[in-house]
Amino acid sequence: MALGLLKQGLRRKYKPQPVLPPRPELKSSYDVVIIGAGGHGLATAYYLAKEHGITDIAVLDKGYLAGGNTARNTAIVRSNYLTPEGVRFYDESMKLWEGLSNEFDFNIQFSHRGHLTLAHADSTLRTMRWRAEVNKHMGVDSELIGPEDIRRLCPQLNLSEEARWPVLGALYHPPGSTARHDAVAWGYAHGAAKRGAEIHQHTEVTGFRTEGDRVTEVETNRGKIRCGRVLQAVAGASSQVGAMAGLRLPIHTVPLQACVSIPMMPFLDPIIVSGTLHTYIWQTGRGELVMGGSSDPVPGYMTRSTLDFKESLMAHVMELFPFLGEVRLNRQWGGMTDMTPDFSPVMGETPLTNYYIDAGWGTWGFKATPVCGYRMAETVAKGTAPDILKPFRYERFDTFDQVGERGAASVGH
Amino acid sequence: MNERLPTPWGALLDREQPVTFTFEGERVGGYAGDTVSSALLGRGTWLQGRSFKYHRPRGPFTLVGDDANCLVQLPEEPNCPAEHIAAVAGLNVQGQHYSGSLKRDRARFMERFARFFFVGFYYRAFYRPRGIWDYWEKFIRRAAGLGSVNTNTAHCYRDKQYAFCDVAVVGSGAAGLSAALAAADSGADTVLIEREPVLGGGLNYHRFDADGSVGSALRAELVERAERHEHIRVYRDTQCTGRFGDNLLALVHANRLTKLRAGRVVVATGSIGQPAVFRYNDLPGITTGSGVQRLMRLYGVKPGQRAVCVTANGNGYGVALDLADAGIEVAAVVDLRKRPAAEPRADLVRERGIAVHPDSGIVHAVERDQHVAGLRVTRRSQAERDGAPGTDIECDLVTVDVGATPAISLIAHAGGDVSYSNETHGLTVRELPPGMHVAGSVAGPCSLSGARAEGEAAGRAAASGAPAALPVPTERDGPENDPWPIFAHPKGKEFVDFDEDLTIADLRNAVREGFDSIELVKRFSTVGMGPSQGRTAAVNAVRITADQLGESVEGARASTNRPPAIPERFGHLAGRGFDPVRYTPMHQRHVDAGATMMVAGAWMRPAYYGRDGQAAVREEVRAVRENVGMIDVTTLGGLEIRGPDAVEFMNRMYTFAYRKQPVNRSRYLLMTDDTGSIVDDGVAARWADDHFYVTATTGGVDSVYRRMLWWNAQWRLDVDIANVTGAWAGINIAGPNARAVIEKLDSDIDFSAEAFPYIEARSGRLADIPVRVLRVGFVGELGYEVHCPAGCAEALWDRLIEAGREFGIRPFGVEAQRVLRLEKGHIIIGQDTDNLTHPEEAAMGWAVQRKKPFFVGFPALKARESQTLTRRLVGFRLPADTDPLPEECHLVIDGDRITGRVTSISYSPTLDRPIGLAFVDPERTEPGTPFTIKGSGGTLIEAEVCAAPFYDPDNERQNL
Amino acid sequence: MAVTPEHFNRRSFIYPRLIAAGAEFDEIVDAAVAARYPHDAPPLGLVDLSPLPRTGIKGPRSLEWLAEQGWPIPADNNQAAHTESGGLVMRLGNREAFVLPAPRGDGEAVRALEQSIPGDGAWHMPRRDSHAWFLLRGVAAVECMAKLCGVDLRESRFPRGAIAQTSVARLNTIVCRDIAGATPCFHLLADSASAIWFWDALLDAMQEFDGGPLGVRELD
Amino acid sequence: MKLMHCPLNGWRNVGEFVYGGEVTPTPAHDADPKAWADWVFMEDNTAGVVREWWFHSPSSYWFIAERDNVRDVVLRTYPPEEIFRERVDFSREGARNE
Repeated sequence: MALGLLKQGLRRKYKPQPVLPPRPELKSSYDVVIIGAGGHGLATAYYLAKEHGITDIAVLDKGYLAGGNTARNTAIVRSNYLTPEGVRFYDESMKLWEGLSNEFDFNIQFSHRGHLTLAHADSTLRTMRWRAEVNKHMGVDSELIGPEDIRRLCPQLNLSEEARWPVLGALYHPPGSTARHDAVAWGYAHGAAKRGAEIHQHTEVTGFRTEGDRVTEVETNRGKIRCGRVLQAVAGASSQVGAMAGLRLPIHTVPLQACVSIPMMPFLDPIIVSGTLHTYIWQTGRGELVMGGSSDPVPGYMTRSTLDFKESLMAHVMELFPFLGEVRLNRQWGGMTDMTPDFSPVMGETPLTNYYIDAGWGTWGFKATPVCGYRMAETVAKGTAPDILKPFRYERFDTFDQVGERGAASVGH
Repeated sequence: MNERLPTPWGALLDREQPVTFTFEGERVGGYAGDTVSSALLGRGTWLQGRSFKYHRPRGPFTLVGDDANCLVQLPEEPNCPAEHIAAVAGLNVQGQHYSGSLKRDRARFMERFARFFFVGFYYRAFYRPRGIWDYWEKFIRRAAGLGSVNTNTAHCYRDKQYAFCDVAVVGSGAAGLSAALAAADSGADTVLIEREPVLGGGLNYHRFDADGSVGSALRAELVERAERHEHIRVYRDTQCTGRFGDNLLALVHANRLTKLRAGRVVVATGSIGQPAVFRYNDLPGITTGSGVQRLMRLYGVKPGQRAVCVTANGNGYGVALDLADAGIEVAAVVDLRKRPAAEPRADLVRERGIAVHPDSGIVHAVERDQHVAGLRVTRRSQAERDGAPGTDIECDLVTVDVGATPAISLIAHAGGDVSYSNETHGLTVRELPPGMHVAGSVAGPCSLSGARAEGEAAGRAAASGAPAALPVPTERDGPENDPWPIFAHPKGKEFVDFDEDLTIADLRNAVREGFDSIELVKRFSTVGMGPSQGRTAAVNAVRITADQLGESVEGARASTNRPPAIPERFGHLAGRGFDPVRYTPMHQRHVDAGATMMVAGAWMRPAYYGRDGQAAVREEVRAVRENVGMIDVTTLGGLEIRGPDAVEFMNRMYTFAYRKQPVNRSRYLLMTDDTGSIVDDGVAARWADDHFYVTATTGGVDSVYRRMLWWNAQWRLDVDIANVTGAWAGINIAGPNARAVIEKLDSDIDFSAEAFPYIEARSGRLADIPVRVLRVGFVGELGYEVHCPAGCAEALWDRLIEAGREFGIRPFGVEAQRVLRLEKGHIIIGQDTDNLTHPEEAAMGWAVQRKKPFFVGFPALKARESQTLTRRLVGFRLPADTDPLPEECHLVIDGDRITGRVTSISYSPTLDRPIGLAFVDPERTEPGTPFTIKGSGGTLIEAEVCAAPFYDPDNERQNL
Repeated sequence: MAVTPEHFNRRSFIYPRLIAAGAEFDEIVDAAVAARYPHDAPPLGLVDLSPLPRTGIKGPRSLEWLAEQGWPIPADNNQAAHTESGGLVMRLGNREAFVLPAPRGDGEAVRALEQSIPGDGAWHMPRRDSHAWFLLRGVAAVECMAKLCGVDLRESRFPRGAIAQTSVARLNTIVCRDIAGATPCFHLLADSASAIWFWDALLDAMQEFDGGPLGVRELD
Repeated sequence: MKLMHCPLNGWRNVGEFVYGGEVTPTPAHDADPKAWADWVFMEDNTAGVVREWWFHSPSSYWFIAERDNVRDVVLRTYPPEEIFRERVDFSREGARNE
């Protein structure tokens, strides 16, 4: 049974088991400086320490720990991508996810929900079969299913043929899961700090000092730091930090919004996604419906909420679940996503020999957190990116060599 | 059973109109004007909800729905705040989130295990051994939830409306009314928004002075003026749930969402009464002072028999006086202040011989029958000790006036800065967003006269467009906030957040776990994440967190306040959910002919005629090959490119060359994007040197048109680009008998093979309808693509069907067309290509004119073609007996390697065998080369590359 | 014998809806127009003028040429001017105009104009086929439009002859406030292929104002 | 919904518009592929005042907007002619061979 509860519960006095480390002093030099204390940055620090024995690490963040997209994403994890390189990458992530709670000794509530991407047109069906076939070929569990199977998995869904956008089929991805997004970052922070890495919140990078093709110093609002190697993992702020290092990136920053309802008794088990209706929806363990859609039509560095986002999303949600009209929406919020032209990340080496980048995560960064940390750690430790990251290299755009994820439009959640 | 107070108490009640509804199956009596909550309280039912974690009994606290203590279940609606539902006859209300009944909730046993549900407990368990969470989660999900959704509820009918005004005033208390009047008096078109059924806000129930006359007098004066003012539109019973970009306000009322665009907004939303934090402070019967005043003044409810008024300012004394006036025994006024300031209301309380305990603290409340039964008070300095000496006061009602927090939602939505101030001892607006003004207690503690003055100033400023000014807190002498109305108890159960059952210890422990900022504390403890979004929890949470961190609370921020200000129904946001559908002019004819329609982008198109798809497609294909068929191609995009630079423009937008294209001739079109990937194709008919008529794909035309305009905005060529897609309908009549049919109609066009050969184009009249006719070969038979004005298309369709009857002409759908074009090896953009396919990959290199200086995508193409080709589109065939057939997007593999995929496949009735198109290894494209397709269930199927077109390779038939 | 839409080559995009509503048709120019309905004229009426002639001119010389032909040219973009016979010349931009006849007026004149459009900088736009043409008339017209359109159409902000190229019920639409007549009246021109959907959406929004279809004969 | 100002149609809900990307000068038509690749893919992605293409869909009108994409405020909008004054001509060589 739940031993953790008994241990703590039976104590006479509550004994804290600190998850996050106390705030350390900022030293003047580190082997590795990681910019961005979100999931990716923290995971990289964790695996650097755990897998590569590098512990002299400073993870810097201009805000509070994991307060950016890690705190704002809608926590969906899947690996049913379109390209072999994408599938291989996200599948490795999925395998790491499965073990995290036990690795952290901290329950990130990794929850197998099953993931249904609905098709409302035969062209979509075709693309989904493509995804399903690539997935299966790569050993990932995906299948194109028809309305009858959908009804079995999600009886509440509106499967009427009279619907404006009738459901013709779906890409069913049983491993599709969700996790408690904050907990993931805390777990990595805990593990990294335990091994000696330092996490510096409210420490903003203001510039770099470079000599030749090397970054020698990271300048922050709390002073200069000499550095061996530097990794930037700052999502929406990628272009700004990159620019300080002299990098111009294939990225534009776009707000992405989401919202959540008041808790209700659970009635929806799988994660439901409709690309055509720009909608995804799932129900948390607390009973809230978590809902989101496509990115904002207006790019920029805003986290404000808009009314039209909610209006169209709710209209579409009610296309899928007509009975939700009386349910109440409790909160909406926004984050800033770093979108690339080919819906794929920019990872690995840069023209600067000791400066590495992890960017372009758009709307799908959360699900890649473990593999990203694992492989970026390897990249930083060894100084070169492993083959699994090669397709996502920064230079690919020089030769119009885009990753095929954009080959077929698919909603990126 | 309490009786109702006599009039004038109960201003909202129409006592002539009793109503009865049921709550938890019991009949409840009330009056028109009652809410479910007030009617229940009218009969002494305080227990109206159960808490999320421990299932503790809960009753109304703020009585305006700012707390979420009393969420109830309606048959079709979960989580309704009982304070907001009008009591109407026949209503069937249930409690929610209990097992058993609301009164006897078996789940309350959870509370006894509270020690195991310490903050963040779920992070500490249920994950060992690996995979066990899947098991535990089922139970946790079962315990989750609050209300339940009725999945049989039909899609509701709600709609939306835009509204516009110069000045919008939110809140109609003294400040709001004064603001609205001032704005309107200066001629501004003003909207006044009030969430209650009546205007006046606090003026309706608050006791500002000793004899309680000021409020009602002022109300009478201001409300009457506002309601009669020609420049004021009033929205009553209306929740302003959010402020969005450029002062767009979301107003929810009845069945409508009104989107109000305001020049300026005056926020006069007042403040929200806050709880004092002490052991069992959440019991039913413990409520805000203003809540009790509302109950008595508006709903005529006698809230109890014996009351204790806990206060830290003058308001508590006003409440005591109101209670006394209503015939309720006031056992004591418990004042947390060391030296309560002299105050007329306090003096009168003393005169009336009501006991006053200054410098008091609270040890705990006493529970009896799931209701408050008493309060132990003591010297403030002593309060935090268990069993501290103190006075036990019996009571069945406790009112709390220890401070309020401004209702700043709208200000926060607009990006205003709000943080804790040691001057006001509460969250305070530090900086106003542009276009927004404030007045009254939303800007901090404020007196009645202050509210009026600020309202008038704000209203005038808003109307004149003058900059907004923040009132100075010190000049406002309002009811003060207690800096620390928090009394920890060694045994805990002092609730900071009622929604989440979070206590002082939970928050302190969250900090001790390393969550060293309010944002992190919120995320770990979930404080403020419940249905009431921290409206009654945030301030105390901020105080406790800062204290535990040992930091000053000055300048501390609560977590960001986001829309909606109060929960909104999905149905209000969805409204009518507009989603246009496009029909061709012949739609009715297709339906009459029994077509099975399919969605094609925004359009509806016939997939095939009849219900049996396979048979229909076979018949339709045969008709075209052997006789004559007709398909509605209206959905094709149509663009007019006109002007001296038309040719130059065509050459820049498309990969082919058009300079030498003769007039009255058509030519194939291929378009690539900036990355050299194929994005569209079609046909260009040249009507004159300076005039091309261009078709585009159904799904592509809008972006093609947009892109053309974009490029020419930079090139400045002398050309006019017009999208005439909807204007021209299209009918493609094809088959050996096509000419015979078309020639039966009167026309000034000579359709003979000599006069009008393949690839030529003509314009003229057909059956007295203006037409543009293109001889194209998409389906590979003698064929005419007839374009005509949409308004005449149905008539032309009718005439052609008529003319074709003797030949047995047959309409055919998209499915048959796909087979026909496949037999000819023609590709469909988006099916046989994807977003990254370049012409060489699609074996379309022939359609690229490389001698041109430039076309969109040319530079990218040069770069991409210089790299080794990774795939190439080829035709293939399968043995006639292949079963099951591979499907589109099944993979082409070479061992483990994915080398391509099937893009099109179908059984060809004409060739009597399966044919298709596929991407394959570019090294293996020679006709006759075998390759492997991974079919359904992983079965490997041998296919053979073969040259396309499969049918009539020499294109003799289309040239007939 | 009764006039029916199918007598003519040119037919309204929504004529099955009109027949279903019991419309009685008049022959105007070369098509059948819904003239009246069995019920009394509703306080808020929606008229289908789609079968009537109308045309567009586009290109650098459009306005200049139109003026040469003696048609009035509005002073500004997004303004309409009256023709003698009560038709409208709508100026959509510096290079584009849209010409409407009066519902029972100079249809032939507009047709003649259409025939004479020269090209060469003043190109023809087939507005009669690209756009459905509805008329929304009634005291509640403004309030009704506010349910479908985000532009402030109150007369103080959107006077007679004003034009908005905007979105109505998610459909790109040209809205023009009619110049003549006492009752508020809007011309609505939108994608002909979406006409049925548009018609239904408008009637749905008109319900609360007791709105319904109205015939041309009921206009005057 | 935000308001965007269209030089032709005035202030409208931003939903009537389509965003068209940063205004960046296109390379010469015969510039090398790398230059084009940079133009196609790379972005300044400035946080602050940016110059962008916007398209008013109901009137099919492209214009240019200067917008503060941090404060989400439209500062100024104007017709593209203000920037693109000249007709762009490519070398004619090769034309005759078409």
